[in-house]
Amino acid sequence: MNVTDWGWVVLGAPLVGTLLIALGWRLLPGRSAGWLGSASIGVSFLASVGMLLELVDRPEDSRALVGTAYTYVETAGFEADLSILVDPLSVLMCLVVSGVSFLIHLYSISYMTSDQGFARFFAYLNFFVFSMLLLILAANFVLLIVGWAFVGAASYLLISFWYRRGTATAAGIKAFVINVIGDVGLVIGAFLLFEATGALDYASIFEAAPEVFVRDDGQLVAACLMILVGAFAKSAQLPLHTWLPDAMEGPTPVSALIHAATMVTAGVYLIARMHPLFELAPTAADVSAILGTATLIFAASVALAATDLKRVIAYSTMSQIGYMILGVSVGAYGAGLFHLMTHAFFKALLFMGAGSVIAAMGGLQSLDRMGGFRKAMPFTFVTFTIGALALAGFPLFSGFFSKDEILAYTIERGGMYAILGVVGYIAALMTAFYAGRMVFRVFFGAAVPEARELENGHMAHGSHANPATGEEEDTDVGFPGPEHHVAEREWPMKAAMAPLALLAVVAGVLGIPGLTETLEHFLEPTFEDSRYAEVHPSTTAEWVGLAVGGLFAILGLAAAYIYFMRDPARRVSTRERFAGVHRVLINKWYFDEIFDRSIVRPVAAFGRFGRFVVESTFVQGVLVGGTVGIVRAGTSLARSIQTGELRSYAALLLMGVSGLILYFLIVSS
Amino acid sequence: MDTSWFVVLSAFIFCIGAAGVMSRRSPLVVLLCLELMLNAGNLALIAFSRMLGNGDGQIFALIVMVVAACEVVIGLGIIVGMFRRRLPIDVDEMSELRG
Amino acid sequence: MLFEQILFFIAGFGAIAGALGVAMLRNPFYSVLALVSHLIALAVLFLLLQAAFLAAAQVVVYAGAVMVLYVFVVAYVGGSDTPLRPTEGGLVNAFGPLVAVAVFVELTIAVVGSSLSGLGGRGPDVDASFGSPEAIGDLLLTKFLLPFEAASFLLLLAAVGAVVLSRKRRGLEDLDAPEGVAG
Amino acid sequence: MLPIHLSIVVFLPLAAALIAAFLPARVGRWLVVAATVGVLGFAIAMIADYEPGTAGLKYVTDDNWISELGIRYQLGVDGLNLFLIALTALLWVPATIWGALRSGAGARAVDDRAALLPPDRPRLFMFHMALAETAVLGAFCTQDLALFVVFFDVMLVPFYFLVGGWGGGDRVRATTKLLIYTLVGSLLMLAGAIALGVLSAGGDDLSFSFAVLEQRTLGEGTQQWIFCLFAAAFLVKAPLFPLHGWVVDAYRATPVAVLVVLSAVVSKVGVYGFLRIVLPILPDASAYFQDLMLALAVISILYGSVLAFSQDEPRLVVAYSSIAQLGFIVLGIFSLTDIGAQGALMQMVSHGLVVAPLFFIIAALSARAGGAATLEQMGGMALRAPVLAALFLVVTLATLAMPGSPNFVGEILILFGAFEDKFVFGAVGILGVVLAAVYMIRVFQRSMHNRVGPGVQPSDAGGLELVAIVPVALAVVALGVYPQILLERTESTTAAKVAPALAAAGVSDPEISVIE
Repeated sequence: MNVTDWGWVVLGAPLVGTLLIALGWRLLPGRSAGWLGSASIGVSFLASVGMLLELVDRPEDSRALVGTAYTYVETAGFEADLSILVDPLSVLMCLVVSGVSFLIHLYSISYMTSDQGFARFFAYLNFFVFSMLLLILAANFVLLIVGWAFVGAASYLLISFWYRRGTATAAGIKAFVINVIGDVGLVIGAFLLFEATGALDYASIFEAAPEVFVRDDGQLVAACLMILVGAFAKSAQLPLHTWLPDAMEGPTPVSALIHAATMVTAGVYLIARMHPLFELAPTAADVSAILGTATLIFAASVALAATDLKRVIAYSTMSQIGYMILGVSVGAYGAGLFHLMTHAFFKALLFMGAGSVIAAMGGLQSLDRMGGFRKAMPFTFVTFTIGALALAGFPLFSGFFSKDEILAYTIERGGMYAILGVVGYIAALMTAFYAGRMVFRVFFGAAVPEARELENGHMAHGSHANPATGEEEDTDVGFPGPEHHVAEREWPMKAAMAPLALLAVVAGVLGIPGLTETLEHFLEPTFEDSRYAEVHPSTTAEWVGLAVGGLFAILGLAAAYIYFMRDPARRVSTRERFAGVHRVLINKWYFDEIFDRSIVRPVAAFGRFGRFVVESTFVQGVLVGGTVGIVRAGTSLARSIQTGELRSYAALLLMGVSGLILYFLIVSS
Repeated sequence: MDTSWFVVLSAFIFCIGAAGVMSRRSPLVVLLCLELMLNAGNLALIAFSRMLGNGDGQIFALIVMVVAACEVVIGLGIIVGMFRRRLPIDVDEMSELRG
Repeated sequence: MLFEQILFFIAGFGAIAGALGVAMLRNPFYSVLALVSHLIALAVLFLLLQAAFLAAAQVVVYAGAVMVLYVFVVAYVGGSDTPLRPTEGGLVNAFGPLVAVAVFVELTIAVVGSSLSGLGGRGPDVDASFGSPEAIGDLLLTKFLLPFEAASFLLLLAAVGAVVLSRKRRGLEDLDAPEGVAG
Repeated sequence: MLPIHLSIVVFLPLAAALIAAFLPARVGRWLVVAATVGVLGFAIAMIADYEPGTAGLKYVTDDNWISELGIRYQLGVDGLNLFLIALTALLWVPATIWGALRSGAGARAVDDRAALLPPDRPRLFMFHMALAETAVLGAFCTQDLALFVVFFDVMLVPFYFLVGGWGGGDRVRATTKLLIYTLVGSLLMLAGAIALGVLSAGGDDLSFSFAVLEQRTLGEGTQQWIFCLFAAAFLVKAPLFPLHGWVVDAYRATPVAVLVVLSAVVSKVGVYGFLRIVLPILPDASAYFQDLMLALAVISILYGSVLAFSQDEPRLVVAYSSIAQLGFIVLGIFSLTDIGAQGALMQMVSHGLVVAPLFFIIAALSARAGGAATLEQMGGMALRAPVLAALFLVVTLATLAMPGSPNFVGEILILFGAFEDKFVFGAVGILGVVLAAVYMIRVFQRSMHNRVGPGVQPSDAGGLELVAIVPVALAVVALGVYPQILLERTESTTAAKVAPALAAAGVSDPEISVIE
């Protein structure tokens, strides 16, 4: 089979899965919807592998292939085919997305077992994977935007999956709207490129860009900034990040899949895909790098204070994506995508572990209530710890190689970038600290009642209440409530977590500086035209960077150990000493409040103004009232003539006759 | 006699009829006045017919007579109906169609 | 010639007098009689205009048959005296006759001031058969067949209409009730 | 080319309704439905028969009608009206079926208990529906301005009776406003049409044929005031801010079956008039008023969106969203570019396709919420009505122009057209896309998700609802997957219609350097 044929299989399998589950949900007994969904993603993964094998068979200079199904739109100069682009970058993304998705599907079969919306969940999940793969494989902007928006819609559906829960639906709307803002950014960006180059497919645009744009061309910078709006909305970077923490209202597998491993990295993919443009518009790339850095330090700081376990991981995701954005913005494409991959492994793993813990807690997510799960859930403990170490960048774990390579590369660029790199190291210290905080607070310390119950083999607890608001809820739609006995007891769950744990440990071998660097070589065909291809830190510099990063990781973990294990009292005193800082962090730097005051409320006020002032006084009063009034005045004049008196009708008639004759007399004389 | 004499006479009768329609309250008399107006028209038609030496105008007049007869029949029928229903026989009282 | 003029003036005055009588007599019964005399005077004028058939029809059908209908209705309804000038209806009372006069003046000006040469003469000489029953009959059954049929249909409709209007209705006894009156 | 006689297509529903008037109501109503299905068959045949990429009229009927005034009975199909005819044909089928079974007094927003009863005076109802279809088809098919005016005004008659006779709520107020607004608009257009025919003739023979009028030229000042007359009529029909005063009451009172075609099809007649009449015949005035029209369009987009955002009744949300959507269409038309006009045409069809099922679904929701009209009284229906929820979701996403839907193709073409020359208008208009996401998702979420409303008795979509909604929803999906089916057929015609105005605007077609 051809490379692009495999590509269509990659894309088609999840779509078929979606349709089968969506249309046949009544006929699918028990958990078969889950197995069907998993199988379709499995097929997609195998096809990705097939694609990879076919691709590496080809010579290096012909590893970008376009396959076209049919013409989607072609009118008045606007041309877009339904076509996919297969090159090392998209193959890597397909492998990561379909592979991780397959494991998460497997995990969900256990996790969602007792949920009423089991089949619905897998239909959404398959649709999501289809959309994500469409986004990755798209060969032109139109298809990219389609995939981009489908991903947003799927994310909306999955976030508000437990749709009787007010907080979940509110979070869904927030995510959807911010995603639409991103779509709009992409549309404008695509137009700006279309106007200059007359094309919408990547190949033509990249080919034409150096000819029609000068370096840092105003229009190109604008286009790139608009693309960044799309990328940042999807990747939850400042200032479009507020939806991600709220999105944790969704079921935990959703958080693992969408908000850790796949969707949120789409922005990174997009910037990498658009690298010829960003390299032509270094201003936009710098904006991106700075905002990425700002996000990574901001999110890390919030993660220090947040008490909701899933939100800590969510902020950590934002922070890690900040690293990736920084990487691909400064030209460290290989490193950025390497980190994307390793992050997908360990972050999905962390979410799965968190899901296990939360299920054990009966839906409660607060770190303050947790503790001592080490004995109750040994498997989760081990895998979660591996994930946390990888996140912290502990030496020889996967995150160690990928993150520190980005930072080494950034510092190598020098100047302003060196400052960004330093900020990145500071955030790495924070990362290690909050990673340690999670592990120590959840698994160590005194065992909470839930943990003790679990040790005794008892698995049902909790109440039907929304953990966020404490509101009582109906269970029609099925929350992970008391009947949700999943705590790492079923094999699909373990089967999903074990490979990820393994990968979180060993994935680093794909990019050991000076030794393997497999991934970077694989991606070379995509990025060989990069003007930063020559900028590469020496192996020694990279190892120095790694050493610094490893040191920071160990320092951070040690600090966490001191704070949470050795001397818990210091925690309280520190918090009190920096009460102001703590409040800012707990309130997420007040971004939600700022947006609420500056955008949401003015729009709502404008709506009320429109409805109660413009509509009632101007439109209904002046325009409608005026028109109706004129017509009514006219009719009442006509009515006043209609006296109903025969004789006056006759008189009027005769007057008319008289007038007519008079007219003719005057005319004829 | 010149045709104009007949035409002027016809106009005069027509105007008497019109004045009657406008000033009388009894529907019977209003109908009679309408007859006057129709006949004035007839006179003019026949005068012009003679003036042109063409019989068509006389046919017109004949048709007008038919119409007049019909009008009389219906008008009188209505008056009889009103009388039967004890409605006042007065056109000023019949203003149901007021807008 | 002179005879013709004398006859015109006599008949003309008769017609005007009859018309005024119709419009101005208080008793409807007298009005009907005035109309009869008016119609007969008109018939004479028709004769002057060589419309023999129409003159005959006018006398026989109109002044005879139709007027009998009027007389019956007046007798039936009870032709009580009505005031000549209505007591109410302000503007119409004031303007009605005025407008009528105005129309007459206008028409007269139109006729007298007209430059149409035909009005000044009495028209071409026509043979004796002009306006005779044969001529009318010929026209009716050839050139004006369709209007003729239409007129007959109209008469039929009027006859049916008159029957419908004046027949006794069911529920007539309810008419004493107030809503019956209103309806 | 198939031997299709357009007069048959146009008058088929009316003929069926006249025959049905003499049949028992039960038989007659299905005869009318059959006629609408027949029209749909013709429409599909015409699409299949249409050679992509060609321009010019097909299936032309051209006879003298009033020769003294140069008025001809002239019908024809080209790329511009082909899909609008198909849209009309497609939507009238579910509307008549729904109307045949459910309309009547029952379609009232307030007392929906009676919604399951057949309409009172069914024959009359079906007659008006059929007359309305004939009038709309006629307005789309006609190639003569005078005939267009006739059909445009005839359209008003059945809707007046349908809203007044079978409407709910404050239907007197609604019909009064509807009548006065559209009648005033029609009268202005009549004046404009007469002026156009007479003034453009000069010394030549009077003619109202579009083809002839396009050839004749008018002075710029004359064009401008005639433009205003036509624009007033079309903007009222559409409706656009600030001429939308009749919309709120009308949308509230109209029976669902009627509302579907009123909103989905009839509103398109107005904007179709811009493309068919105003742009080609009054090019200079179109260029002159371009900025004004664009401003109105953008204001409509923003104003409609913001108001849709603050409404409690789903019907009104859709009403205001229609104003915004039609703003987009006008934006596309008056961008005076090929691409914008193509987008506008695409958007006309796709807006019609999504708004119809939307109203059916809202009626279904309202019926399940015990006849409630406001969002507060709904909620949480998705669990017991998964099919309905899924259909609603598809339609909602299409309405907010989710990429992959036909609406997205329409909007992106419109926006590209607007950006090309009038970037500011396009950039402001695009905010409407974001707001659309907010208000549509809000309606979906409030009705289907969240807590179960107090009076809600959820049940899944029934047979009639599926019959009415599913085919149209499938058409939406099909057009989203393969929009080219429309675009390739309309392209040459729209280009020809826009060309005069484009030339008048003095913008040479922006040279797009195509890189091979």
